[in-house]
Amino acid sequence: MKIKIFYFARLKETLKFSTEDLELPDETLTILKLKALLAQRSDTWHEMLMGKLKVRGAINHELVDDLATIHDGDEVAFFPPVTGG
Amino acid sequence: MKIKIFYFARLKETLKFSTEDLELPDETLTILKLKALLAQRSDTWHEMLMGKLKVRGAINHELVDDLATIHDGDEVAFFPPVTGG
Amino acid sequence: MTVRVQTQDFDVGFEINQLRVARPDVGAVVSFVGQVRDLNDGNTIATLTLEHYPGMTEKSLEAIVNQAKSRWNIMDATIIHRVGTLQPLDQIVLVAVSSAHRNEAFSACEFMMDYLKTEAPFWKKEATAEGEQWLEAKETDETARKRWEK
Amino acid sequence: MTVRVQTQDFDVGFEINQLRVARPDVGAVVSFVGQVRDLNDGNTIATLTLEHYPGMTEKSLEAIVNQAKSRWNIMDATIIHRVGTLQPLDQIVLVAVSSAHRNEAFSACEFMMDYLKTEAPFWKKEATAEGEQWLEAKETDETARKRWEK
Repeated sequence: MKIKIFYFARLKETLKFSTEDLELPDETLTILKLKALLAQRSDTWHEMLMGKLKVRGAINHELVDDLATIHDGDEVAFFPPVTGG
Repeated sequence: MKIKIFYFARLKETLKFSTEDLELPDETLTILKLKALLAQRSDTWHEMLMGKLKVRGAINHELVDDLATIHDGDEVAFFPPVTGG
Repeated sequence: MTVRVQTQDFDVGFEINQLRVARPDVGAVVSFVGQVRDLNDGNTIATLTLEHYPGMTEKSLEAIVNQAKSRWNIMDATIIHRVGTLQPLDQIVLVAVSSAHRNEAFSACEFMMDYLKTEAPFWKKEATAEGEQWLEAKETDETARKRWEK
Repeated sequence: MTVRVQTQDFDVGFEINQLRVARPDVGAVVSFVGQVRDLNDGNTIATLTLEHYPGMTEKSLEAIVNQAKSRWNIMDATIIHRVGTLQPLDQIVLVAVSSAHRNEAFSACEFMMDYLKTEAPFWKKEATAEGEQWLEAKETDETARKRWEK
């Protein structure tokens, strides 16, 4: 399956990635599993996605929790807790 | 003692008085006593000041209750509950 | 503090800006604008005439602002209330409050409206096709004010 | 409903008027304007840069308006949020709500601000003399939002 991932704010800046297209094996993928997969890339990735920082995830523009399932073609995003207003 | 009285809204309209200067004997005068005094003028006055209508009183621009004491030179006002905003 | 009772209209944008321009410590301005509706309790309104008690009105509005200042950490406030004869779609009242943070501005603005509705000496008379009538004070306004006494 | 995310400034007076002009059933417009402060948690702010998630931002703001509409009898609402680099005294956000009666407009406006602060994908980075830093989400904002779940 193919997904698109966006990173925002501190994550984007530290990971030096704003977006990427990813092709993954066709198995059940949750937000948590995707985080764990990406965290294998380096210590920095691990720290940003699985570390002490709170990371929020969205699928197709909806906030979701770690157990939400990702499907083929989904747009996933990772970012810190929001601070607008 | 001399006092000035103002009437507003429905009271002013029905009593056909917006303001008057009154000279009264020098005795302890409360809002309630003044109302009773004015109510003797006619049935209309009685109905407006001592009837079923809620009447609020003010002394020198401060809302007061029926037991508040009026002094020489005071500005007294009678009006219905307020409806601004 | 700005407190005005006037027959002429007011400019909401200007008044809100006055509370924050040149005030970099202000983070929030909450405002309430009241407008004359064309329908009130089922009556079609032609005009609404506002009477007030000159002298006492200004004093009571200032007292309301001062009470809000003593209860919340607000920076400044503006109350403008129109009097005279108004029509549907006319602005009646503006209450605006500035503060560093939003929660204080929201509370203070709502508090000021609730007190204005029950303590400031204004009276409304509406003219409809059936004639003129003075509006009665609403129990709900009294209830709204009382919740601040807790 | 008006929902806009933009770099340019907005005219508060114009936006508030849009919610009531030609709407004689509107009796109240409550609004919140947020401004960039020069001091935040003791830091002197030079600039504040707002990043957002295009697509999701608009969708989440619309969802917030729709939630407010389902909870209160409001007529219309406007949310405008700026992004990009701002300075102290710049306007950041406007939330405005119209309704027949004031209590609903006050509640809906405060509700929308609390949800905007905790659910809309905006992030702030402040630049001070000491350098740049991303702002942390505040626990108090989360608490403010949670009170609406009761």
